[in-house]
Amino acid sequence: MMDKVTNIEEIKKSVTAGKTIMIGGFLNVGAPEKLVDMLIEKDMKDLTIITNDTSFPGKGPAKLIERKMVKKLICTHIGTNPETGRQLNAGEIEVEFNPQGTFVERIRSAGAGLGGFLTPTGVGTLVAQGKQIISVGDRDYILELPLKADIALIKAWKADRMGNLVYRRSARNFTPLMAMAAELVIVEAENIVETGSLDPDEVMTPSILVDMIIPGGYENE
Amino acid sequence: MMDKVTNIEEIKKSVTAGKTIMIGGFLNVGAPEKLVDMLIEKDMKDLTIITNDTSFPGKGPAKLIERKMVKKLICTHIGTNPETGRQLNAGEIEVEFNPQGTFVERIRSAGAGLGGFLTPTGVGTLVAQGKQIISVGDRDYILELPLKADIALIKAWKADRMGNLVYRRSARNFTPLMAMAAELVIVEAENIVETGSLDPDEVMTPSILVDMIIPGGYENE
Amino acid sequence: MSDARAVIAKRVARMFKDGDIVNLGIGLPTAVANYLPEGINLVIHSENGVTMMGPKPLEGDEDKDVIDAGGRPSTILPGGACFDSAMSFAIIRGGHVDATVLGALQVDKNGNLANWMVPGKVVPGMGGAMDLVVGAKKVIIAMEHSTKNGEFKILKECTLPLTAVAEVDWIVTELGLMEITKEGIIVRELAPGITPEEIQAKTEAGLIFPENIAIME
Amino acid sequence: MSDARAVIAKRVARMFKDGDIVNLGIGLPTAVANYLPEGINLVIHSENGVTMMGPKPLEGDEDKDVIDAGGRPSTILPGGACFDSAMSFAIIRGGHVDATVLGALQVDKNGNLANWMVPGKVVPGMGGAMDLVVGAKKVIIAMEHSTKNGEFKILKECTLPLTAVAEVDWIVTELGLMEITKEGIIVRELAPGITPEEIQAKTEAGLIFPENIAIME
Repeated sequence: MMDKVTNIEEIKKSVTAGKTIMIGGFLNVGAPEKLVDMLIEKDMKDLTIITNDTSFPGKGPAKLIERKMVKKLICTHIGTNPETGRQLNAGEIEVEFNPQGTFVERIRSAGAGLGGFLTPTGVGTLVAQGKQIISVGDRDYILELPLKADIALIKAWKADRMGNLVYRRSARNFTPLMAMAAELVIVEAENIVETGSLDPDEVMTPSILVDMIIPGGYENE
Repeated sequence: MMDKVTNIEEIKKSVTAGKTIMIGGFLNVGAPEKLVDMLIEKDMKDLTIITNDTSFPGKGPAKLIERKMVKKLICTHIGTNPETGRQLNAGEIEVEFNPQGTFVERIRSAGAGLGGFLTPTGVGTLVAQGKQIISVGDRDYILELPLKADIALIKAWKADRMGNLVYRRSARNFTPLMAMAAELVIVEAENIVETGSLDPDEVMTPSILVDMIIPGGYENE
Repeated sequence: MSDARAVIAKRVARMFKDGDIVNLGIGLPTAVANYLPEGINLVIHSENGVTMMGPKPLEGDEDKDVIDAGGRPSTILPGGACFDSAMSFAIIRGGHVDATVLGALQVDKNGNLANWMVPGKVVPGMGGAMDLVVGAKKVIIAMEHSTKNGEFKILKECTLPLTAVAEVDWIVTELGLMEITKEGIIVRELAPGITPEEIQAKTEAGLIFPENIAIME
Repeated sequence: MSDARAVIAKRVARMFKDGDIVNLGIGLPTAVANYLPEGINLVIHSENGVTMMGPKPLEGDEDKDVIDAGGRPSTILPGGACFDSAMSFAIIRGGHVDATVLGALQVDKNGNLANWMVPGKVVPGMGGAMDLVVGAKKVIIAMEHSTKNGEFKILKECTLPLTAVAEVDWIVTELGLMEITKEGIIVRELAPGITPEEIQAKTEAGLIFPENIAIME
């Protein structure tokens, strides 16, 4: 049986090609703290980070911002992290804002092999600038394009050794979609269980989307 | 606390306006047998039925075909039901075939308030006829439009009284998407449990998408 | 919470019927849940993937995996469900939410809303607001009538970058309850002691005053 | 199963590496699972929403909620997961399936495939085939080389309505193993005793015979 559980050193070796990285979590709930630290230890630079928000100061993806590791941020909201706002206003970072529904749907679209989707969200606003408007029936829609990454860093509540994942409560948020949309999907799991111990209906991300797993997460800190 | 559990007579009264009906199930697994019978008892005619296949003779949606209740069928496959094929070849029924991934994504698109999506599936085939082709990067995509219904008839394994639903194994198939894409969502539940007894992470369709519930399904027959 | 904000939250709380599915924005809108009349239970949808979101937990009872859309510890009531963000915004955009209550920097007489950025100053981002405003069946703006500096917030035309075009249905401020219609902004209720002249003086957009204007409770 | 079909299933079964994610079509392709070499375990994806789909259950052990994509009772092995059809086809279209094995009515030298309808005769519908062929990283056609009436199935150009354009990578028949490339159809293996002349005589499209052609085991 496949065993995708490994250690942080192996993961450091694997995170080489590509600098576009998705990081799960909504205001740090569901964020893979240990995998973020791995990026810091590798001292990576000029990253493009795709994450909903930049968390709170000192937590999760915020640590990458604070260390000036991020060249471009694709997100929906930065209001909880003043340093991100400061870097934006000072021209030190490029920030692309997406409406949150558009953000997650773009990620899903990449993972699902679609070429994009039509959304009413953002029509008549700055979000529509430079994008194709397509009318269906009597309504205008923005054509939004897929958003994919080289690497997804995500957290699960439970993972079996084969890579089936279960999330808990509002920590699920963007993670199941990011797990579909990156070349290399790395999981930090609060609990690692034997393959076969999860009920097939309980699984939220099937193993075939997952590449590597390390133990981690809040409960192991 | 809201209680959406009712009886078949109340449901018969509610199924009046609109004749476009989605029916869950893949080769009858996950099909709401009792709710199909309800349509037969009401002797409805000229229905537009949206369902993946037309099951096997004498089962689920096949019963509507056999009674000539269906004017138009929107589906992906009818190979398991010779009578549907006979009616198609005899010009007695209109059948619109969709690739299965397109079929379910169109339903999701309607439920998710999107105006459509771009798929590579069907490019260069009959499926593309009459549809807009949009190029993104170096690839052509078909613009597929949302597919919605007046009524969705679906089956769940467990429902709480408020309408949170859990499906089991491969009986899940199209149902969670259909529950998003119809004005009136009616559930036949194998097991009805008290509100609060389901774990929030176990729920596959949140209560807010569900309108009415009756006990039914295989286990109650 | 200031008196003004409590007045607003109380009035918004009476705009729902039992069982309504409602998304409450961060800040003042969240306070609405504290003032619901007896017998009115809402199904609170939180865009980070929860239905039946409850009140904040008692100290010591926090669950690290349960927060509201503002990042504060929260709870999930019986009948609640969790789902991913794609499903959460499918619910929002798909018209499955009866009402959303949001704050605003500016609203105008055409129902346009601006609440996500002040160019060159504060650019927090739109988060889920653009989807909520486009997708919810009813959009209620809950805000103080003017800025702290006394500037207009209810305008003829928004000057800040828009969140959405022509989507706002109601505005509730400490001065009154206003409905946005094709004819313009109609004042439906006035706070006790507030005259039409007073509310108009604090509003750039011309207000419509019908014959019967109730007193806002 | 006929000898020809067993030969085909056996050869296809040796085209995978351990851990490959594979979707097997109805009929002959399903039989491939019975011939996997020792040490090769596949993750079988079934489009009705299952990974790690297993063999058919023993009589009496059927689960009413577990079927394969052909509607027959099936099983789910340890490590399996269930999901809805939107997720299932996201997996397919999104390139998360390593290979799909399908039957065909016709294949042509450009990798076009026809397997979903014969106009005016049989119109079963495409089911999941169009998505599978477009989405899977490797498309393997497993079929008998000619029709029952001896008509060509491997053509210069398909005459039936297409399932997909230029997506087929491999064809396995009882006569040989063929790879579809930009140059045309290259014969990589021939069944024992089959000569280049014999396979070409049963194939409308011109075949390319490289110097080294292995014997198909």
